[in-house]
Amino acid sequence: MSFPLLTATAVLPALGAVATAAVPAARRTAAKWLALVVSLATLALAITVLVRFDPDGGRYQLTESHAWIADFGVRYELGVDGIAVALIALTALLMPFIILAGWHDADPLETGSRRWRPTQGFFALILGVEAMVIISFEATDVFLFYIFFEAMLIPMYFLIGGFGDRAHEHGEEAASTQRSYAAVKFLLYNLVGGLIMLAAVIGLYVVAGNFSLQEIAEARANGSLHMATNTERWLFLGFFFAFAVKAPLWPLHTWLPNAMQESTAPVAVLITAVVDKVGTFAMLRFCLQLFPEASKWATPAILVLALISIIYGALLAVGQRDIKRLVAYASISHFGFIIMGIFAMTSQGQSGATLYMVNHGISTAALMLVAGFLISRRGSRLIADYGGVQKVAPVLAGTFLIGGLATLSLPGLAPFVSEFLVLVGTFTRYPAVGIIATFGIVLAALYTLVLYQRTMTGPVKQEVSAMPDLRARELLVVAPLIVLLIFLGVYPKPVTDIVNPAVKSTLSDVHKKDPKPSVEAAK
Amino acid sequence: MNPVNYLYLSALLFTIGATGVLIRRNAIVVFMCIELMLNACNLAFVTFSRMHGNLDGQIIAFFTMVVAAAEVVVGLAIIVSLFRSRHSASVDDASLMKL
Amino acid sequence: MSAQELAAYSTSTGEAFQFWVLGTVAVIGALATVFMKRAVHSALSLAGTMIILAIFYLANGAYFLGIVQIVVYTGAIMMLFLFVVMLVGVTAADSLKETIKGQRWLALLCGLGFGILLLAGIGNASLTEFDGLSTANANGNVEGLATLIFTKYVFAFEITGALLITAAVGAMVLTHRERTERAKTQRELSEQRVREGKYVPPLPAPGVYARHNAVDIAGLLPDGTPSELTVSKTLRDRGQIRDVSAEALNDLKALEQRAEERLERTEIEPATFKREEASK
Amino acid sequence: MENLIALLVAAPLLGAAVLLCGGRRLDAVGHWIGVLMSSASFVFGVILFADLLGKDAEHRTLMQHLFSWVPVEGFQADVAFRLDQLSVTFVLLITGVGSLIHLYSVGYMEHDERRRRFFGYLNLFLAAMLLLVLADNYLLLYVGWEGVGLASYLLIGFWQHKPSAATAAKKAFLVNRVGDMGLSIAIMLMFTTFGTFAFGPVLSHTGDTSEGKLTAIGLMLLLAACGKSAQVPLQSWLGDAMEGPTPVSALIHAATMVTAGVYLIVRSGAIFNAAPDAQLAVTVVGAVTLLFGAIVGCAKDDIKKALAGSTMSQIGYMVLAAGLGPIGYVFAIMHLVTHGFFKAGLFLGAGSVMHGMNDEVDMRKYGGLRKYMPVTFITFGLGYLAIIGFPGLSGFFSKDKIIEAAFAKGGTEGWILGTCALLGAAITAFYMTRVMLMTFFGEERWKNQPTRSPEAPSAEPAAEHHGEHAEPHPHESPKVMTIPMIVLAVGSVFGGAFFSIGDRFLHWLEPVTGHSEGDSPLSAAAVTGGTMVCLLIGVGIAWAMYGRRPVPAVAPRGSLLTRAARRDLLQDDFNHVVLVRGGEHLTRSLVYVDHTLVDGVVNGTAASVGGLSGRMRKLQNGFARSYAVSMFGGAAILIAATLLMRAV
Repeated sequence: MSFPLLTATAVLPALGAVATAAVPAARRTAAKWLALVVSLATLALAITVLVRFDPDGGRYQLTESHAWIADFGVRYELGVDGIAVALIALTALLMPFIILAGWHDADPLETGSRRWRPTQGFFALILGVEAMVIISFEATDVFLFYIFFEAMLIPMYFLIGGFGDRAHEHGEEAASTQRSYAAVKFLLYNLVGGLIMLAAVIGLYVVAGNFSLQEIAEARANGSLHMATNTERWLFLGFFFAFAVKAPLWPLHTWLPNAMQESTAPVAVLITAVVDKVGTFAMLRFCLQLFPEASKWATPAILVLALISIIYGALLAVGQRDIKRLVAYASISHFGFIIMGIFAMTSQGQSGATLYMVNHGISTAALMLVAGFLISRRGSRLIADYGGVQKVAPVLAGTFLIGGLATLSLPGLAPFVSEFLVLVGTFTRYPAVGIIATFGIVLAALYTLVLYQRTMTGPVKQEVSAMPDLRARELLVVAPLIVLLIFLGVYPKPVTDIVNPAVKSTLSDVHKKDPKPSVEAAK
Repeated sequence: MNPVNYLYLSALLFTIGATGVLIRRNAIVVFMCIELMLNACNLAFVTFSRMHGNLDGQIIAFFTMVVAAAEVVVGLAIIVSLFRSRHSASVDDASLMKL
Repeated sequence: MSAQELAAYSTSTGEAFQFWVLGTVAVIGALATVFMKRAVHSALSLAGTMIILAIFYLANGAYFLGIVQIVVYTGAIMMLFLFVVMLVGVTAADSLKETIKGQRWLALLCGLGFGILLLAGIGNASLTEFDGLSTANANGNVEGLATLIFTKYVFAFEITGALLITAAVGAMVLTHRERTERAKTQRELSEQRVREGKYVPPLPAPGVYARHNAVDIAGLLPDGTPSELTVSKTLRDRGQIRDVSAEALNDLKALEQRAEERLERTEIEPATFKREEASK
Repeated sequence: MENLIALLVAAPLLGAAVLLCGGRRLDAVGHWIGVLMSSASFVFGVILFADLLGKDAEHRTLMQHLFSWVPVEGFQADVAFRLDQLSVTFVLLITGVGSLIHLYSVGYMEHDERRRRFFGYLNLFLAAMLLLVLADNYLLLYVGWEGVGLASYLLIGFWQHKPSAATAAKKAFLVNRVGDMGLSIAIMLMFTTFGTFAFGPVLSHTGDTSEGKLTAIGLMLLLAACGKSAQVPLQSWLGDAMEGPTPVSALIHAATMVTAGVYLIVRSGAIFNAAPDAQLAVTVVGAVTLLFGAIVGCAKDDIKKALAGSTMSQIGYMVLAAGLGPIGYVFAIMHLVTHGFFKAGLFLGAGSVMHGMNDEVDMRKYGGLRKYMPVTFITFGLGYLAIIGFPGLSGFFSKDKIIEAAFAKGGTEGWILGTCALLGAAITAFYMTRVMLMTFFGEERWKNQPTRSPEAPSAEPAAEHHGEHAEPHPHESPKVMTIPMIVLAVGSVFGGAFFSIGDRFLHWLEPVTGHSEGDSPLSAAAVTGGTMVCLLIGVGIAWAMYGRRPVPAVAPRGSLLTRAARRDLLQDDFNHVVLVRGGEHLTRSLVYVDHTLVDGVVNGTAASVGGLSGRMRKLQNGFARSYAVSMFGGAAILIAATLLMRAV
């Protein structure tokens, strides 16, 4: 019995959360530092996972398995494949930046509020989310996964509802009401999805007799477990619905703009860059492995929805007047790409989708955090309130531009590689879909550049004339992300090497082969 | 005569007790009705033990009595303190279930 | 043959007779418990029902339980009930008038349906054959129970013990009133009275008539109206003050009239008129 | 020797990184770093060129494989470079002219406090362009392709505080994005067809697949080329791109950006050769643009916009030539190179004129400047002669060849295309003469009137010297600006002759592009004669209109065509009405839909549930006994249920 690395990776932030919450009210800064240190330690653990993981080894590695609820065959089963490793790394990587960026977001407005301890709570909740996300990436037992997939909502609910932007154009009153509205909306959407999934989980247990992903996948593969076509389809839909809500797929997306708009920038990043990834990840791991036939059956419909998300999200992003809402709709468009890549069922598409999850996490983090810094300076989220920032705060504008360019997936930055892979992967099997999706590229350029032009260029608005440039802490947050974006854009091989084998085995689960080119020119 | 009649009797008593709980407002009387229901159950237990020819039924009845005793003690104490605080023993007055 | 075998299998006609008679009484007692206006009466009729149940226990071969039923229930618990009733007010007869709309009918309906269903359930459960307690009670009912209690049910038994203790403590905690400050002495009280300047003398005594122990009869003020002050606070709280001002006046009238008659002044009407007036 | 190739790109890239991240402490020397880096890469280019010259014709290809970029199952994209005759030609043009423009900018941007960043962007531009021409596969080319777009975005919008500049930059990027879409689709098609998108395999296997697929790929590539090289219908960004500082215009128009499309088509020659329909499309686009640009150029009073129009039409020539297939490839590139020289010279000249005239761009406010800025006049004049194809100058050779090739296409196509080309030559002569006359000859219209185009940026150098409303007194520009102009002038005089005498250029490029003499219905002499006639007609008309009569300081209303041409033949208005307005309406309505429909459904359900529970709340009256009743009833129902179950 070797050291339970995966458990440690998930438990450490959980303990950190408890410890942070326990820090006495007066010692705010201590809590912050504690949270930061814990997140860094988690990052270290995640990196060890990355190192210990052998891409050419077995499918699930570093596995742990203990009986948990024997009567229902529920086991505490952990294991990671390449996809999970990449996403765990991403999560652990983003956390320190999120914490650093939110350094002052939870300082109480009136100093000396002894009883309530917002700061401690804020950071504790963030760490809690991290723990749950990580374990749901690791879980190979459907029930275990479900528990944390749902439990994640609790801390997120409080993060969205409890902590908003310091300054709000409609005053604190309206802010709090809108916050709670957004939080409740988030909760309800995801709960509904979760409940439907719960039904499907139970159904799966009835059909399969246990919850172990590997066993069921095995049984499906060697035909010892046969599902009636309709059963499989219903179960698939149950699972997919939950994931489609989490990774907002049109038309289940409307919770995301509210949530991201009302929550502070770091929390928004947490939502879109980390938590939502669980949804797309779960599609790849559970939907495809457990219900290959149903997945293939549903592919056309899902592709259409994804396509709608891409175009629709981009168009709405163009129409937004609120910076954060704009980024939210952009994310919806990107999630459309990810889902499209997953269900294109080609190795390029799925590798691209996985890569896309990682890259989108980083790029959105960069863009959104800079946007957060901008908003915190002016105290407004409305694009119209800005203008000419580029002249007074060039570094801020520069980083913002780079984040935006990453969002429109400019070659040389990380998202380009993934987006192009997704497009190619889709095109090889569904040319029409691929071509329509490419329009998303143009629209992405449109909303990004419009945002940049309206906020950063033009004559300097009087309100922003005194705006300070990025501070050291903020630069510390943004610079590494940008470096990472450029590095992964130029040399994504490390990630693809880890991901490819996992994707290969996933594809073999669904019995799909890449379409062969008509001319063998490669050799 | 068939001992089943005892069961019929207990059922009857139980029903009466329940109805009493529902229609009386005085907490003490409500309590008495509950006691009545418990006793009805005890009768049923005892009859069953006679039918099945083992004593477990009687044991259960015994435990019921003990628990009932405890319950009465606490319940009456509650009633008394209630009466002290709000000079009445009416169940409805005491009801704060609706905020 | 001894009562034991008798209780075991056949049920003798004697038992049948006993059942039908006492059963009826028990049901009547139960009904009385529910429908008596005064809590005391409910308590008493409940006690009766319980005693009858005790007899039935004995008839069913549960000798130990029968005795326990009498001792513990009828003896202890019902007495406790009576204590509380006294504490809360013997004569506080609460009206049976229903306050919640439709509650009573709903209750009766439910009760009826429930009872019918229960009886039906027992009815269609085939419980005709039964093997008596002869074997179980072979070497004594009490011993049989004891063996079970201290072997099979020992754990539950222990727990019930703990439960009883908890209950006792709980009761104490609930009823115990913590005295925050030292009780005032007579002297302090009188001083306080003087300082406040009201009721400097002791409170007026109740209007005591040599009719019965009459602390609950308010004394009359000069105008003949009763004075609350003269009755003790507890009675006032319970609303058990007996207002006798009217009869007092009537008696006065009666006295006067007799005096008049003796003095051969015969104008009946006014007297009667007065009387009626007074009786109003 | 191969390893130098990476350095070609690395040098300017490094320069850009240093300059952009370096911060204020580099402000003092920043521009020199920029110049150093670009000229360094020019030196590398020359070395490699020499190396290639050393080899014999068919071995003149250097490959460098750096690392595997995106390795995914069945999808191999490497960072690999290919240096052959074609790319080295571009390298020399880009780095050479680029370096000159760098040098020129040192003077031109002297008074701009953001000069360091300007040079960073310039270096970035060079790096991207070099990556584009050196890439060994289409995906890497795509990186350079979009990199150029980014750099142009940054440079056109360099004076971001001007809303017009910011808008122009955005427009340029977006229109280019449309082109990029074409390129990416083309790459996808290649991947599905050939399983790869490296030049070698793709171009060598064009025979193995159906013509339909190749046509599709070709058309997509053409779309891409239209975007970058400002060909109809994606040309609209070019005019607005003049919002950038003049050196940027020179860089974009002469050496780098717009030539990328021509490069792409020539590089993908094998595909087009196998897809005649696509080729036809290319030639049509080229011919249309050629005339379009020329007509626009005639109407503009803004000197830079006039030159922009001419660029459009010259690129049209190249695209036309490239569309002719092996007959034209070489001449397309040749014209590209010579055009690089004289167009850069013209733009730098225009910049120098503006420099001397308080950034006045309206030619109607110029006139008679030849006395005041002789060097500019001479260099500009030489460039002028070159572009109109004055015999013996570089333009003469290259353009003449293209016209010949157009006729050589044969058939009616040949005649039509040839005639267009000839017509284009005439118009070119007309508008260039017009520019020349309005600027350097005639009476001095700028006298005794304060000239200062209102939206001219305060950052422009001259502004510091002269107050807001000063009468301009034209003056020659500093050495650092004139020297590049002189060099370019020399190039534009002798370049063509150097290339054409003995068909040097032809033999140089033939191994890559291939070459075939078409069967021209006219003799070379005849074509040349025709060209000369057109030239004379054009010049003559221009002289008649602007040389003899004085030029009105305020533009006359002009004919319908003139007014249309002033507005870029209404192409922008079309875009505005159809795309911009339509897009706005679409987005606004979608926002509404999202809020009312998609969200409304959800909220509606929520509301109904709320109402229902409101009703239910009435049941909770808080009386223990009524709760008891419901419990009791529930119990009764349960018993009934069990009984029923047992009964059933």
